[in-house]
Amino acid sequence: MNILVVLRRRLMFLVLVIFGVSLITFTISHMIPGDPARLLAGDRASDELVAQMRENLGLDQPLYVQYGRYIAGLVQGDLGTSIRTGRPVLEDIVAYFPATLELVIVALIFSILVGVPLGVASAVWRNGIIDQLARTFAAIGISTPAFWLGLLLLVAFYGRLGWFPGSGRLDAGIAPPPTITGMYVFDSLVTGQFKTMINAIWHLVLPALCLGFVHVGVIARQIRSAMLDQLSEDYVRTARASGLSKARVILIHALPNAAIPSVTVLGLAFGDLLYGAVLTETIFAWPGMGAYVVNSIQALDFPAVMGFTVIVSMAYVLVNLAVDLAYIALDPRIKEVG
Amino acid sequence: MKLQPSAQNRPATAGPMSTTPVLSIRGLSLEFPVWQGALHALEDVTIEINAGEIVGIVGESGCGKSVTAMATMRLLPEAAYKVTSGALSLLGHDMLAATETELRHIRGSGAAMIFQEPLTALNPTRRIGTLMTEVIRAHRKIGKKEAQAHAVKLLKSMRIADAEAVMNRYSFELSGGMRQRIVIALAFANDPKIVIADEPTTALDVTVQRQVLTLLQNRARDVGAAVMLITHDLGVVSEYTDRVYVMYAGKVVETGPTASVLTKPCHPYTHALLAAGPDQVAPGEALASIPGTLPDLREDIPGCRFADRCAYAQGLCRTTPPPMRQDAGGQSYACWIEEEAQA
Amino acid sequence: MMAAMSQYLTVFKNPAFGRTWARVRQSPVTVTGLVMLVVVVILVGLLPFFLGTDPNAINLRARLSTPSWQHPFGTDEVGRDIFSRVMHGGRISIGVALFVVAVSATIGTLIGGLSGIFGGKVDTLIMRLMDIVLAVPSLVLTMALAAALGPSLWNAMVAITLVRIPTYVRLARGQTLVVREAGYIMASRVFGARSGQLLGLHVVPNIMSPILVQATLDIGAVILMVAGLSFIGLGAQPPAAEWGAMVSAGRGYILNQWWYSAFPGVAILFTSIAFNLLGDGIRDLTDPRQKGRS
Amino acid sequence: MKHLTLTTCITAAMLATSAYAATPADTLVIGKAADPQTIDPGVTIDNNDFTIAYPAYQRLVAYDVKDGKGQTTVSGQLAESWTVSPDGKVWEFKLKPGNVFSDGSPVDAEAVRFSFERLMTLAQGPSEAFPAGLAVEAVDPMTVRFTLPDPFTPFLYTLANGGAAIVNPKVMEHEKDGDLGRGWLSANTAGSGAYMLANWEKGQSIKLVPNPHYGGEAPALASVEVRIVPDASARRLALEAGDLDIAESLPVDQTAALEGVNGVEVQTNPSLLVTYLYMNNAKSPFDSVEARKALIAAVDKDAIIEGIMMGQAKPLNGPIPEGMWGYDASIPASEYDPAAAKAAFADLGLSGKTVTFALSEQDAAWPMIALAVQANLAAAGVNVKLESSANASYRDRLGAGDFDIAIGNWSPDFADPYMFMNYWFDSTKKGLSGNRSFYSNPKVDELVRTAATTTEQPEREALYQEAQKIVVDEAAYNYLFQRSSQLAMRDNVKGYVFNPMLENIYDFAAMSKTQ
Amino acid sequence: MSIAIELTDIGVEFPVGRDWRGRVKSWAHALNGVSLRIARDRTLGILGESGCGKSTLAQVMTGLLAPSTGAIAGVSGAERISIVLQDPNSSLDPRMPIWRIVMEPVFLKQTRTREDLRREATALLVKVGLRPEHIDRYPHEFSGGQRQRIAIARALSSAPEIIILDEPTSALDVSVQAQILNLLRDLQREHRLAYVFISHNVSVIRHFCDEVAVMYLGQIVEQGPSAKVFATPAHPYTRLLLDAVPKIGRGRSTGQLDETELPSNRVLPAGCFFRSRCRFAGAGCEKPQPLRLLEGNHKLRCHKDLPAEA
Repeated sequence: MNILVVLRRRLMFLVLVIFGVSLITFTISHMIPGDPARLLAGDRASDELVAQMRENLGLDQPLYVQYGRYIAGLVQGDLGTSIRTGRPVLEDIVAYFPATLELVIVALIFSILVGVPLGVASAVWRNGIIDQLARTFAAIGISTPAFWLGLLLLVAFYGRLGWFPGSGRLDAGIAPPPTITGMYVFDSLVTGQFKTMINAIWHLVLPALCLGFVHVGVIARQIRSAMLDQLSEDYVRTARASGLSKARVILIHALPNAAIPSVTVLGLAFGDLLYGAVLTETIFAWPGMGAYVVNSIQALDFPAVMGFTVIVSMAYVLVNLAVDLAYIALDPRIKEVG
Repeated sequence: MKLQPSAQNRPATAGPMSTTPVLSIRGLSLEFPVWQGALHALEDVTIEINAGEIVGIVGESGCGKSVTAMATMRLLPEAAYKVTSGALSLLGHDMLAATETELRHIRGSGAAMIFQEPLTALNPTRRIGTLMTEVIRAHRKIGKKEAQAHAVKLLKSMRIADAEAVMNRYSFELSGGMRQRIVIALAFANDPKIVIADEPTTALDVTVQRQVLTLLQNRARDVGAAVMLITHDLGVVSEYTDRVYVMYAGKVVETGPTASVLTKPCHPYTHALLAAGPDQVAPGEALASIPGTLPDLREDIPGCRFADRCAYAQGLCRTTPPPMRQDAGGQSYACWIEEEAQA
Repeated sequence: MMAAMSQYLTVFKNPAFGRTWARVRQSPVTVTGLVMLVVVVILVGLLPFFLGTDPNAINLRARLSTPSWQHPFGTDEVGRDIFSRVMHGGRISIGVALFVVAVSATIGTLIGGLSGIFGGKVDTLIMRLMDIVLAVPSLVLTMALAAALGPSLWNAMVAITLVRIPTYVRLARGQTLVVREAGYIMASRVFGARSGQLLGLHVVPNIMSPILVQATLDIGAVILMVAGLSFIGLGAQPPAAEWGAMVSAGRGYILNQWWYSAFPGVAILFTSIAFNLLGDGIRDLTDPRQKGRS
Repeated sequence: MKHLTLTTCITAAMLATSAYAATPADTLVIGKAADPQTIDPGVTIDNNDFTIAYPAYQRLVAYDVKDGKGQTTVSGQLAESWTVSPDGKVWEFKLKPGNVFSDGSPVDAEAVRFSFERLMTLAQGPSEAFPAGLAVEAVDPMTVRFTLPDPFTPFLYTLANGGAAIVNPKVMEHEKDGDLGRGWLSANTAGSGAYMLANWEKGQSIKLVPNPHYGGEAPALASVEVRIVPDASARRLALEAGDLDIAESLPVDQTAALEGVNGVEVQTNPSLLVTYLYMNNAKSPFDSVEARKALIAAVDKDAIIEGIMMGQAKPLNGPIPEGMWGYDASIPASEYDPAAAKAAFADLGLSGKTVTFALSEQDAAWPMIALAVQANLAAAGVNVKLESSANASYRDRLGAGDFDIAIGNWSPDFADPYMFMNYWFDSTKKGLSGNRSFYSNPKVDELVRTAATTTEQPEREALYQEAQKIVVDEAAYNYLFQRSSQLAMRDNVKGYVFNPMLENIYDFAAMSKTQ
Repeated sequence: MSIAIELTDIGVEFPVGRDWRGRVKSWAHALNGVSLRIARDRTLGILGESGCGKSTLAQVMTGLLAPSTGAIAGVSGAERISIVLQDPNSSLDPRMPIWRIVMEPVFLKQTRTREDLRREATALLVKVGLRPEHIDRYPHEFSGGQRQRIAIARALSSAPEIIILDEPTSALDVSVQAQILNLLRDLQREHRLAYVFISHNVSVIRHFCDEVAVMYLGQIVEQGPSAKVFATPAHPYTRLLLDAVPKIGRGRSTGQLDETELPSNRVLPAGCFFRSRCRFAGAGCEKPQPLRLLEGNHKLRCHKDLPAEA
């Protein structure tokens, strides 16, 4: 299986996913009782006005026509116009998505930095105190409602201690860096605005901690299991019998091999993090997709919901593509095995 | 047939040796704690291997031969076992008391080990060259280039034709025989005095097995290393070892020069094992199988561990463990029954 | 679920039970999970029968009162006794989670198992479909589904169940592909077993362990998902006491009336941790690597 | 792990110096619960959007301020004077000279004409306040004439609301696909107000700066920043920490907790926001006056006000709240009488019956009120089944009359009893439009319609009061309470004026901060 | 002598690897024209090293794999063919009690009462040397040899004509192997079974089989009565194989090395498949070799007559 095969399969799959996802979302969102035109026109609007708006929005057309139009637009990169904000959905998503992406990436990095050592320690000293504590910690992490933890963090580190900012991506006086990716830390680093970067990182601490906490457990569990697999492999025994130090065997031999199967878990974790971001964003006033999509659903803003779904699904598929490619890059065996 | 519990029995290893043995296991008893008890994996095992010797350890599954090998290198998981008595000295080091640093020093340089499965014995995501230089440099203070040159030399000594190319390959890209040759090369990387080979060819085809064993034997002779060859195949023992230890249920039951043990077995178990081979009877005739199964090693077995399956077992066999006795040909065996009784 | 459970419990029937129990006892994580679960069952399953307090009795003049002897967990924004609501609410939260996990695991296992056995085009079709469903952000899918079906606990359960299925399909299929290589499957094929027979006789019983572990681990997650839906008004309907809805409702009071969301939050945390520790422990105990020793 | 936490703490401590940086003296920072959606005054009907849109534009008339209090009466803003024809159909306004848009172009009659034509062509929510068929013409550069198809007395008041903003005709330069500049204006301002939009980080913050061409006195604040902080607890924390000067939309429990917090002040004012129960008049059992009256008697309104609203509301006895002209103080308070209610329900054969109560969680108080009503009715022998749904779906139910009891909030768009009487009781407005109890009485129809076209205010007041007596007698709705509006701010914020018509809307030009 | 099953010119190939457009890049040629007939009461040994196609052959005979070319005649399907697999750990479902395992071939096909099945299972277990009380136990409670007995009981339960024995003793110790071989021998006599005994173990095949087929790269290179083939091996590969087996009594190894490696089955060699490893290779070997008949039903895929070995 070489890279071209993977690329071809994934790209075909991407098309399939976009079609499938848009169809599912379209069908379900149009099953929701409620009239977006009515919502937009306001409580007191007359029926004539509502009917007129429905016509303006194309909502009076049969569903298959609406869907056809949507797909036709999609092919040309047009995700439609948000009913709620009146702006092109793509524009809204471009405005909101980088913030979410930045948060998710930092949270992922945080959970890897904590989760991997935890998982390794847990596997190496299996059933020992460290293992028990790590597993308990993982269970607590997975069981903690994100918004609950978020509020606790907010009250403690912002409200009482004042160590970290409680909301937003930058302090009031600091201007965002020029938009390259829309991710402030990256953009300010590239443009050399280090003060902005530090401020942005500082704003990321609490939300990323909150969001990443759950995944520390998920990743620690995965790494523990993968490490146990590797540590029971014969090559580990060979390495030990060759007089290599325990640390070397664990870190240089077993860990990279354990990381390979764990990469797929990161792909799935990415999806979960996007989900988890919604509540976290609300609490830390993080201007990402979370609040946007929840509001869109409640406002029955179909184009916005579908645009979000299509984009997130694409991101999901692309991340998993990246994961597959990473897999190929990391594991020399893949190239050979049919 | 009569029993001969006599005082003139001497310990098997009593004879003075010309050199100090590279490996000396004396009266080693080892157990694995299990629920409400212990699995007595080794009982009073005494094995000695001298410089340059190829010694076979033979027995069926569960006899303790692999545990012995692993214990020799202190590779059993530390928390999982307990040595209840005995001594284990490898190249003059007390392995039971060795520190992690000492062990690291001994393993891979003075003593090396070869395992059964060549496919899984090498880290699949690292190149052969990386694996070899890593082990070389773990024991010698030399540069990367030098280590690589040494690795190529080692591979060539294992008759690997395009050694330079193989250095850049991954283990899964090579055939089973090739892999096992690399494993052997790796074992000889730092001029060991002893190589412990645990069923090195069980997973290989017979044609490949012959190559691998021959290479192992030749290489050991060239560098003057002793080999502890663990196997269940009496044919392998016959063709490749100088001396042999036959193990059964965690005990050494018979030992001596290979030729005499295999042609003139003294212990009923060795005898039965030889007789069970399909070559031993005419095609189509019933084979001489050993009735019964291995005793449960969790239980205390007061007498001879083979007594329940032994055609000659007597009262004493079931109550008192037989001591090692030596016969004239340098063959020792642990049995209460006189050898002529079995002839 | 019951059939699956009893299958699983054969562990306890066979003579190795003693040793298994011994191993369980040596694993503090598992024992802790088990003890916590027993506590949950007693508090949630039995206590409400003795309590006698009406979890829905409101008292607007005693709203948001601090914990006291009369109200050990304080009262909520309409003066209901939080202690009694937490105890009653557990039955909804845990019941819903058990239902969702049981149904989605059963359906997912059957689909994944068949997909794994058939292989080929059927497998590809099913897996692509599942991949698509997995690619839809689960939040949007559950929210949209629950909204489309109409607000009720039942519909929320249906929505979450549907969203959970692909996870089990994937897991079951992966396990089936492993089991499929086993000699007994090959033998069974030689003896003429049809796919359905393979599934029922060999595949399902043999892939049950990891699936039950996953299901146990999932219960906490599902409690949280139900909570999320209840929060946006798509789950349990008032005045039903449901933990997630209670935490969510108490969210606005966290700075001053910490007890409101804290106690149901702790209940979720406690229950979810119990299931997680238990699942994690079972997984570790059923792990073949534990037994193997060369 | 331990090590990591430690590093994080040290880093944090190093950075912490700026954590308590209070907002600059010339910048007002407002914490908002949700990002505005569109700030096009011709499109939005949401006060949350008008926080930005209102101060960026001017209107022909503006609400009066008397003794630091906002009034429901109006006087000219862009208009210097106006006349109305005797038949009430033709309104002519003379513009004040010297008002300029933010790009420097003058505000003239043409701009007014353009703005109203755009509003009516867009036909979005805000156009609903104005009579369909409204004709506008620029008589001369400083005179504009409106011609109404029918007399509509509240017209003057509608000119003060957000939709009546005068928009710079230059927005047409940004028109795309015939959208009348709607796309551009959704995220930009083009008005003659004191402030204009400088920057909008979606979902995060919005910055307003003074309009350099503003015709009035130069404002004190160099900038206004609106930060989006969705979580109420987080907003409150930020206010306490000094990161916000004003925290909007805090629930009563949060504002109560802010009492006595150093540097924070909570302003409480009576608002025109009312909360009331719809009883479905078109459907059994509440098609009977007796049943409706029994329900009213069964509900303990005072307990709800005290318990749920924490006293931040006062009982509402009739449809017009106090503070709106037309309010009738003589309407008696409804009496809480569970025994009578129980007896009445028993007489009607409703004991043990179940009625549905539809609601959403749009307003955090609604579920609590619903629970209270449920408990009250249970005491009176009637079971209530609560049916909570997403707000959009809930509104569908309201429109379809698919409920026995439902709950709602109402606040006027313009300062005229029309907003209550005509919307709530005119039988042509049944459903979502306003008459959500599906009340129908030809006599009341006639009274409120006459009131809407009569030009003399005393006469109108009399008509509305007569109608009020009837609908109260027929128990069309269960009026619960009229809320107090609460706004939490730092105590150094000066010049804030509350106007019941303009919740969440600020006259930034009149505001300042002391150090 | 009644023919139980006859294979004619069986070929099997698998796709290996696909290019970026999803087209098959190459094929693995597992079987390349194998013809066999197996008679009742007789044991045919299939001898070969890993990769020679002997397991594929077993799959073809049991109907698990449809051959790409060739024909199968005689008994077919699950009714008359049974199988015993190599690894007794994996071939018994760990979640089933023994009586269910043993009777699986029966209850898959027929509806029988539980009592009926249990009674029959008991009888079969006793026949293979286990005790009646074992029927309610689970596989992990048995030793390797006992498990293989259970697998044999299962193979017998459908009253087959042919049992495919796919390396039935290679996972067992010598002493246990002897027990199992003896049992199989007894059962064959009692039930007039035809055995196909697949193994890489020369001495087991020599001991157990009436007839032997030596396989190399998916072909039979030599076939004939076992006594004959082992006494006078005619094919160079057979000789190589027999020489490679370490034997007691042959004495210490001289340290002489053979360079030998099995070629890949992706690209089949032209001419004689064994040519590249054959020390007798020479003229005529570049042509494909047919299976020719020597005296006494002894067949050989080599055009040379090798000198008798010392």
